[in-house]
Amino acid sequence: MELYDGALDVKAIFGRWLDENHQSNYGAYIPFIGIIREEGGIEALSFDIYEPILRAWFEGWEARAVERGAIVKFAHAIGDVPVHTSSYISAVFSPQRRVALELIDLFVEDFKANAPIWKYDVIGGKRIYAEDRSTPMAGAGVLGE
Amino acid sequence: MELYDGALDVKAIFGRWLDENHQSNYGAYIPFIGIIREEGGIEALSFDIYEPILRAWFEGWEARAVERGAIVKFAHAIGDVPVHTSSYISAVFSPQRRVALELIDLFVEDFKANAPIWKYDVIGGKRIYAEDRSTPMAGAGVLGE
Amino acid sequence: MVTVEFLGPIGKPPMEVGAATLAELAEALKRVEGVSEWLGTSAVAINDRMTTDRNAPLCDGDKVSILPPVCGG
Amino acid sequence: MVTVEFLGPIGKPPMEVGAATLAELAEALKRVEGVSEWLGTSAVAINDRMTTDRNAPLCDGDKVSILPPVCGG
Repeated sequence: MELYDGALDVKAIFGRWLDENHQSNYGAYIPFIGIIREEGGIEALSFDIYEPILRAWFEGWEARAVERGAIVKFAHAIGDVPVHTSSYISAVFSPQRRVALELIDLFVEDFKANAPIWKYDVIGGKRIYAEDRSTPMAGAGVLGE
Repeated sequence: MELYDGALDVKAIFGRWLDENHQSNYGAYIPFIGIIREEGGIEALSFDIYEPILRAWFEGWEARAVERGAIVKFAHAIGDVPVHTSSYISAVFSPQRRVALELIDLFVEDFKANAPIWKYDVIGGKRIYAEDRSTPMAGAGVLGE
Repeated sequence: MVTVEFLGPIGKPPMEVGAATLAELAEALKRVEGVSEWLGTSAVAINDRMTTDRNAPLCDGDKVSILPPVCGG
Repeated sequence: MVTVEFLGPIGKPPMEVGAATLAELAEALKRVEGVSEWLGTSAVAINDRMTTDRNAPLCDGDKVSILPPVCGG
């Protein structure tokens, strides 16, 4: 788990993860690179993160990956990330192709749904919560009604 | 489609594909990196490729990807590839996360099943057809019986 | 007293609230402007552990975090 | 005459065969040692286009490729 102020250095992170696992005898390495799209007049997206719960969420995933002989990695940006740059990289290393393909899908989707990260559009220097793209976390609403 | 003699320069290929699409406004980039595992006493794997049909297979995939607003890429090695190095990289770029995750899975699996590539174990300098890991292509057996 | 933290876009400073369970805390937060509208869609953590138990007891000094809808990546 | 190419591990040099259809070619190849055992699991291309039609006609000068089981990646 790696958190950075602003846009990620995609090539450096990709290459370092590759090098770190050079002798690990994994047969498949699948990174997912999330890049900020230029749309809706935004100049950047911006992110808040709550680190203690993000760490606990990720530790749960590390344990699930180990059960399948794999490892998971991720890096995410904090604060503003300009369009056409990267805010997010996840990756799976696994001995087997199938495990890697299945895990990257589950991992990326669960990240989207349950990692404690809040997204804002940055338009004209203003930070606007991306309410329409945000979803309640699993178990949300305990304090409702 | 890129074919190389021997192991792939993973970082160079990954970085070049990223740079080429820097202004394309894709939101997701998912490469799949295949790495030669050390197992069964091999020192390398070795590959034969039949390029005309590989090209036709890939053009079919390019068309399918375009229909979903995405692009596909791949690089593969010809000849010997030592253990712990890479023989194969595929990638998908897509505006959407879901499309990218679905396409990389389908593309990698179809590559395995239908790209005209033959794999050999290299043990003690000898090249032994990986018969147990090979599968008949779609439509195989026309000349059988 | 427990400390209630409002994360992300809720944009409120932390509050000290007297409550013995999450259900009691919910009653108190319902009356807070700028907070009540987030309760139905927010998840909750006590001392940085997620919980879905409305009857979870709260102790003096506990930290309760309110996590509104997320969108990482 | 058509030219038959044996790809990958079949490891045979190309052959010239007289055959008017793939079915006729199959009859001829069945009798070739080191080739017959690959026929049941191999795919076929005529002039670099894959085909699954046993009745596909063959013309003088056509190239037929025999593609044994694959394993890319």
